[in-house]
Amino acid sequence: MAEMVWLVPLIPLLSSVMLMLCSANLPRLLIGLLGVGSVGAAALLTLSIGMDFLADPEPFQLTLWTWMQVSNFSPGIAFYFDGLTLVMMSVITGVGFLIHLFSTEFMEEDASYARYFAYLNMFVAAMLILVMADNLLLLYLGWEGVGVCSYLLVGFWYQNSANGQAARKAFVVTRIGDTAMALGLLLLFTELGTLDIQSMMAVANQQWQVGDTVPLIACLLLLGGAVGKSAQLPLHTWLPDAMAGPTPVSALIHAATMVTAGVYLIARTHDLFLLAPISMMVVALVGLATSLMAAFTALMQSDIKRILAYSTISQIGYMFLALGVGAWAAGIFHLMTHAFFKALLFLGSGAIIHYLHHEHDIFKMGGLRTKMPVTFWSFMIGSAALAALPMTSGFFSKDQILLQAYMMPGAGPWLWLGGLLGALLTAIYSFRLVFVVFFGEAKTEPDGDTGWRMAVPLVMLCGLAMIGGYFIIPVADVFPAVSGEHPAHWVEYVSISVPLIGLLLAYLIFHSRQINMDTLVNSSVGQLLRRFWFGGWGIDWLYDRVFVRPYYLLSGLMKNEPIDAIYGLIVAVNQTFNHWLAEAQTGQMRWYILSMVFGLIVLLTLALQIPLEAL
Amino acid sequence: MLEITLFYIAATIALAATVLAMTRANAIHALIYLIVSLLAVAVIFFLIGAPFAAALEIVIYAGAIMVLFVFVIMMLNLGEEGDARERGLLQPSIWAGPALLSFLLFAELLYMISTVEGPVSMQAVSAKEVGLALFGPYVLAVEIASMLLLAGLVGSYHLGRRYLEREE
Amino acid sequence: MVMVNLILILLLGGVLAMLSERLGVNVPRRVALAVVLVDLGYLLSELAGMPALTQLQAPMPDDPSTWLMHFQAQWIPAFGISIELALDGISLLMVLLTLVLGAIAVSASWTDVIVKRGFFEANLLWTLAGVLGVFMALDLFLFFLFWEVMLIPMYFMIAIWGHENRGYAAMKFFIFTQASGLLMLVATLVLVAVNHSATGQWSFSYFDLLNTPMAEQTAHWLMLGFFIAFVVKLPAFPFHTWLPDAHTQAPTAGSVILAGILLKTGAYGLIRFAVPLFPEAALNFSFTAMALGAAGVVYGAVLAFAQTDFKRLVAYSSVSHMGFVLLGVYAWNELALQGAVMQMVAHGFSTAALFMIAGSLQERLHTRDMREMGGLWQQMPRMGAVAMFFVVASLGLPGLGNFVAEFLVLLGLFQVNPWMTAVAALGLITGAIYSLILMQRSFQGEISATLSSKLEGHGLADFAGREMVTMMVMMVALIGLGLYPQPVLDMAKPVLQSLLELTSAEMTP
Amino acid sequence: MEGLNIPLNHILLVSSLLFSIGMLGLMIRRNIIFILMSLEVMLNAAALAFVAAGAHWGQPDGQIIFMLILSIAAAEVAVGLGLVLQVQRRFKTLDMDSANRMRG
Repeated sequence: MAEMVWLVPLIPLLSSVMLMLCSANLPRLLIGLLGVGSVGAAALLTLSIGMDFLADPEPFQLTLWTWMQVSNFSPGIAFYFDGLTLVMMSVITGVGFLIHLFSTEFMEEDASYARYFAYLNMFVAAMLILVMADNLLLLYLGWEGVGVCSYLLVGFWYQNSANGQAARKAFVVTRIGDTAMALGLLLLFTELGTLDIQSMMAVANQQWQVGDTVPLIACLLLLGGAVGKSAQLPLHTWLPDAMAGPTPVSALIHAATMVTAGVYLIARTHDLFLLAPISMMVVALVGLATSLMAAFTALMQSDIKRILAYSTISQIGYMFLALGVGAWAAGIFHLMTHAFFKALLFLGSGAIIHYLHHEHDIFKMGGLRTKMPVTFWSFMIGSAALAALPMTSGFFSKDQILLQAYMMPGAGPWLWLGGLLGALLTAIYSFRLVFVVFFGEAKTEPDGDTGWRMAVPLVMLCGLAMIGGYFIIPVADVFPAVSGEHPAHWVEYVSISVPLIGLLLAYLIFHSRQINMDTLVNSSVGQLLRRFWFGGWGIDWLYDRVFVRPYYLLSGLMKNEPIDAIYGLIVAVNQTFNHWLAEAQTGQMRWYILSMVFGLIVLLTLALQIPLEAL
Repeated sequence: MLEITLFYIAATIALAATVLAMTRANAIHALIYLIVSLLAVAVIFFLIGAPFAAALEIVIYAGAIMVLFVFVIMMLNLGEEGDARERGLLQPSIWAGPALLSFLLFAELLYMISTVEGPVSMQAVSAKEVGLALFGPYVLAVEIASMLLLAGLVGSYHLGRRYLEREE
Repeated sequence: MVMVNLILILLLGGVLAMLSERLGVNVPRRVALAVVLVDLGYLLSELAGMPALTQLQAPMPDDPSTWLMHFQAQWIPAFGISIELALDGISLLMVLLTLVLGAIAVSASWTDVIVKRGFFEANLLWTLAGVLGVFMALDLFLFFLFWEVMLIPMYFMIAIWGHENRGYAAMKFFIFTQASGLLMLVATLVLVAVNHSATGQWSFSYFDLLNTPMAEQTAHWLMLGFFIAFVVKLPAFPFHTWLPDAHTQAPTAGSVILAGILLKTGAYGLIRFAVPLFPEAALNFSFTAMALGAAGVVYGAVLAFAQTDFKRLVAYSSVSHMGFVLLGVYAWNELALQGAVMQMVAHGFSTAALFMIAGSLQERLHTRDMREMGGLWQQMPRMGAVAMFFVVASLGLPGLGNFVAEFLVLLGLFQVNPWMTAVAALGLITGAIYSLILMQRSFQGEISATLSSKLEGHGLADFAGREMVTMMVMMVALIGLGLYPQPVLDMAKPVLQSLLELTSAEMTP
Repeated sequence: MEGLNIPLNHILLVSSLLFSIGMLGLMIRRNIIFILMSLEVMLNAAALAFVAAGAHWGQPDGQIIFMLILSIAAAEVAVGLGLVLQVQRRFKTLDMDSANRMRG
C-alpha cells in the first residue's frame, strides 16, 4: 500500500487538470463528484496507507524520478513518509474532503463552479506535495503551488478588483517570505551539499555545533518563509485581506492547511533549529508576539471573517510558540486540532454568510441561535475548542503548549504568562462572537438553515473538534522527546481556569452587559486603542507608507526609462551637430562656391606654410 | 621680340575680354567677349609653340562649344527684363566679398608661380608628336575621355529630350 | 553539409514565400510554416542517425571531430576565413528552440499581418536563417556575417509591419545592435591580428583563436568589445533601452522571434565567445557583469510594474529575466551555466507566449493599453487561463521551466557571491508583483468603460483551435522543462563541462 | 631668338588671373548661363597653364591634358546646358538660387 502514496497528490491533480480542460462541457453534478470524489479518494488512500503505517511505523522514502541532476545537485521528485507526514496528510485530505463537500452547496449558484473545484483540487495536490516532499526543493514546489492556488482562490471573484488586490497582496507578501526561504535553501545546499531533508539534517548534525552562525542564518531564512506562509509577524498582513475569497477557501487554505505550512516546515527541519538556539527563541517570540497582537486585533473586529482570520493568526502564533520552546509534538498537535475547530468555525461562518446574503458584519446579525441551530451548535463547539475550554480538543493541545512553555528553562515562565494572556483574550473574542451573533435580538432573517451538504461537514467537524484532543498523533519517533521537570500543579490549574475566566468576562460584557465597557471605550484613550487595534496595530498602514507607496512612486518615476535619457543625450548632441551642419546647406550655389573657395584658400595657405621637405 | 610683344597684347586682350564677359548683363554680349578671350588664348598657344592646341582652341572651344551656348541662349529667348535684372545684381555689395576671396586666391597662386624660372621652349611641339603620345602612353586617357563624352552625350540627350517632349 | 542545408532551406524558403504571394494572399503563411517544419523535420531526421543526444561526447575545442557536427569549407583563404559551422549540445538546443519558435511565430502571424504577406514571411524566414547561422558559426567572420543577417530582416519586420511608433523603434533597434555589432567586428579583427602576430597565421576560426596569448590589457578591451555586443543583444542593464520599444512596436511574430530567439543569441555569444576567448579577463570582469545582471533583474522588474502597455510590460520582464542569464554566465560554474541555458529555453517559450497573447488582444481590442482592458477573463476564459499559466511561469512557479532556470542560476551564483544572490532574489518578489499586476489589469477586475463602450455588447472571440494548439505546445514544453529538465541539462552538460575545463586552466592564477 | 622667349611665369600669371576672374564670375553671378561660362573660363585657364608647362619642357603631355580638358569642357557644357533647359522649364527663370530645393 505504501508505494501507492504518490497517488494521493496525483488524484486531485488529475481531477484538477480535467476540470480545467473540460470545464465548459461538464454538468454540475459531475463537476461536484469529480471535485469532492478525488479528494475523498485521496483521503481514503491516506487512511489505508496510514493504517498500514500505524501497524508498522517505519518511515519510508519513495523516489519517482530525479528531478534534475546538475553537478552534485540532484533533487528528486521523491516523497518521504513518516508520522508527521501522516498527520499532515490526514488533516489535508480529511478536512479537505469535508470542506469540498461543504463547497458543493456553498458555491452552488456560482457561474464558475468547475473553475472553483479545479483550483481547490489543485490546492490539495500542492499541499500534499508540500507535506510529502522528501527534499526542500520539492517542498518549495508545493509551497509555491499552494501560494498560487491561494492567490487564485482569494481572487476567485476576480470581477471585483478589491478581491484581486487582496489576492495579489497575499501572494506578494508570502513571496517575500518565500524568497527568504529560497535563499535559505541556497545556503543549506551550498553548506551541506544536499537538500534531502533527512540526509541534510544528518550532515548538519555532524558538520555544525550548537550555536554556530551558519545554521542560525539558515534557520532565520527558513523562518522568513515560515512567517510569510503562516502569517506571523511581520508578514501577517495578507491573511485578513485574504478573507475576500469564498469562505470554504478560507476554511481550507487560510485556517486549516496552508497557513500551517510554516509550522510544518519548522517542525520538519527541527534538527537545524535545535542547532541554533537563538533561532528557536526568535520563533517563540515571533509566535507569542503575533499571538497577542492578533488576539487584541480580533477583539475589535466586526467582520466575522476577519475575527476568525486574526484568530487564526493568533493560534498559529501559539504553534510557533510551541515550536520555539521545543514542544514540537504539541505544536503539531495544536495544528491538527486547530484545523478541526477553525475549519468548523469558518464553515459555520460560511453558512451564516451564505444564508444572510453575504452579510459579514456581526453587529448586523443577532439571535441566530434558534433560526440556524446546526450552525449555532457548530459555533458553540468551535468556539469552546478555540477558547480551550476543558475537554474540547483545543484544551488538550493548548494546555500542552502552555505547560511546555513554562518548562522551558530561562524565559519559560514569561512565555507562559504571555500565552495565558493570549488564552484569556482568545476566550473573550471567541465568545464575543458567539454572543453577538447568536444571542440578543434578531436583526436579519436568514433564508433557512444549512442543507445536508453543509450540515454533514459541520457535524463531522463538531465531532472532531470535540474528540480531537484524544487522538494520539504518531510523531513520537519524529521529534526528540520533551525533557524537563513537570511544573507544579498550580500552573496547570491556572492554565485551565484562564479560558473560563475569559468566557465569563465575555458573557458579562457582551451578553448580560453587567460590565459596561462604554465609558472605557468612549474615552479618548479607549478610542485611540480601539482604532489602533482595529487597524491591526497600524502595521498595514506602516507597510503601505514604507514599502507600497514608495514602490509605486519609484516605478512611476522611472516609468519612462531614465536610462534612455543618457542615450537621449547622445542623440541630442548628434542632432545639434546635425543642425549646425544643416544650416550650411542653404541650397544657394553661390554659397557653396564661396565656401569651396574659402576652403581652397585655407588649404593652400596651410600647404604653403609647410615646407615640402617636411611632407 | 615680336613674340613677346604679341604675347603681351594677346594676354591683355584675353584678360580684358574675360573681365568684360563676366560683367555683361546680356548673355550674348558676354558670349562674344568670351569668344574673343578664347581666340586670344589661342594666339598665346600658338606663340608658345603649341599650334595644334591653338587650332583645337579655335575650332572646338571658340567654335563648337560657344556655338552650343549661342543655340541655347537663343532657344531660351531671354528678353530685356532679364538683362535689367542681371544688371541689378551686379552691385558692389554682392561682388566685394567674392572679389576679395578671388584676390586672395590669386595672390597665393602668384606666390606659388613666383618661384618658377625660365622661358618656354621655342621648339614647337608638332601635332604628330601629340598624336604619338596620345595614342601611345595616354591611350587609356583617350578611352576615359571617350567614355566621358559618351556620358555627356547620353546625359544631354536625356535632359534635352524631356525638355522638348514637355514643350509639346 | 546538413547545417548548410538547414540555413539554405530557410533562405530559399524565404524567397519562395515571397514569390508565392502571387498565388494568393494566404499562400505565403502556409509556405512559411511548411518551410520551417521541413527544416525542423530535416534536422530531426538527421539527428535520428546520431548518437543519443543525452549522452553526447564533450566537444573538445582542439578536436572538431568530437563535435556533433562539423563543416568547413574555404571562403577567403588569404585571411583564413572559412565557412565553418559546428553543432554541439548548446547550439543544437538553440537551433531546436529557434525552429520550434519559428513555427510558433508563423502561427502568431497567421491573421495578424495584412499587407505584403509574402515579404513578411520571407523576412521572418531570413531572420531565422541568420539566427541559425549565429548559433552554428564557428568562424568569427562568418559569425559576424550572420549576426548582421538576422538583424536586417528584423529591422524590416519592425519598420514595415510594426505598430504606431515603428519607425523610431526600428531605428533604435538597428542602431543599438548595429553599433554593438561593429564593436564586435573591431574586437574580432584585433583579436585575429593579435593571433597573427603570435602565430604568423591568419585565422578567424574559433578553434585557432581560443588560446591566443595576449597582454592582459588587450584581453580586457577585446573582451569588453565582445561583451558589449552581446549584452546589448541580451539585453542587459543599461544597454536595454532599445528592447521595450522594439518589442512593443514589432508585429506579434516579430516580438516572438525577438524575445524568444534573438535575445538568446546574446547569451549564446557570451557563453561561446566572450568568456572562453578571454577567460582571465572575463574572470576579472565577472563582478561587474554580475552586478549589471542583478541590477537588470531588479530594474527590469520595477519598470515592468509601472507600464500600462501590455507588450511593454512583457518586454521589461524580459530585461529582468535576461539579467538571470547574465548572472548565470558570469558565475561560470556548472550549476549557474545550466541555469542560464535553461533560462534561455524556458524564457523563449514563456515570453513568446505572452507576446502572442498580447498580439491576440491587440487583434481583438485594437489596443495594448491595459487601462482599456480589465475583466477579459469573463469574455475569454480560455485566453485568461492560458495567460494565467504563462504569467505564473514567468514569475517562476516551481514545476515550470523558468523556476528550474532561476533556481539553478541562484544556486550557482550563491557559491560565488551570496550577496549578489540576495539582490537577484529580489527579482523573485518584484517579478511576482509585475506578473500579477499584468493579470489584474488585463484579465481581472471589471471591464473598463472604454472597452465596454467599444464592444457595445458584442462578445470577444476566445482562443480558437490554432491558437490553443500553439499555446498547448508551449505549455507542455514549460511543464516538461519544469518537471523533467534532464534531457536539456544532459545536452548542455558536456559542452559546459568542456568550456569550464578549458577556462579553468587559465582562470586559476 | 635665344633669350627672347616668353617667360613661363608670365604665362602662368595670365593663367592664374584668368582663373581668378573666372572664379569671381562663378561667385557673383546667379544666372546659370554665366556660371557655365565662368566654368569655361576656369577650365581654359587651367588648360593654358598645362600647355605652357608642356611648352616649357618641350613635351606633348601638356597638350594632351589640354585635350582632355577640352573633352571635359565639352561634356560639361552639353550636360550643363541640358540642365539649363530643364531649370528654365521648371522654374521659369535661370536664377540658380530659385532652384534651392535641395536645402538640407
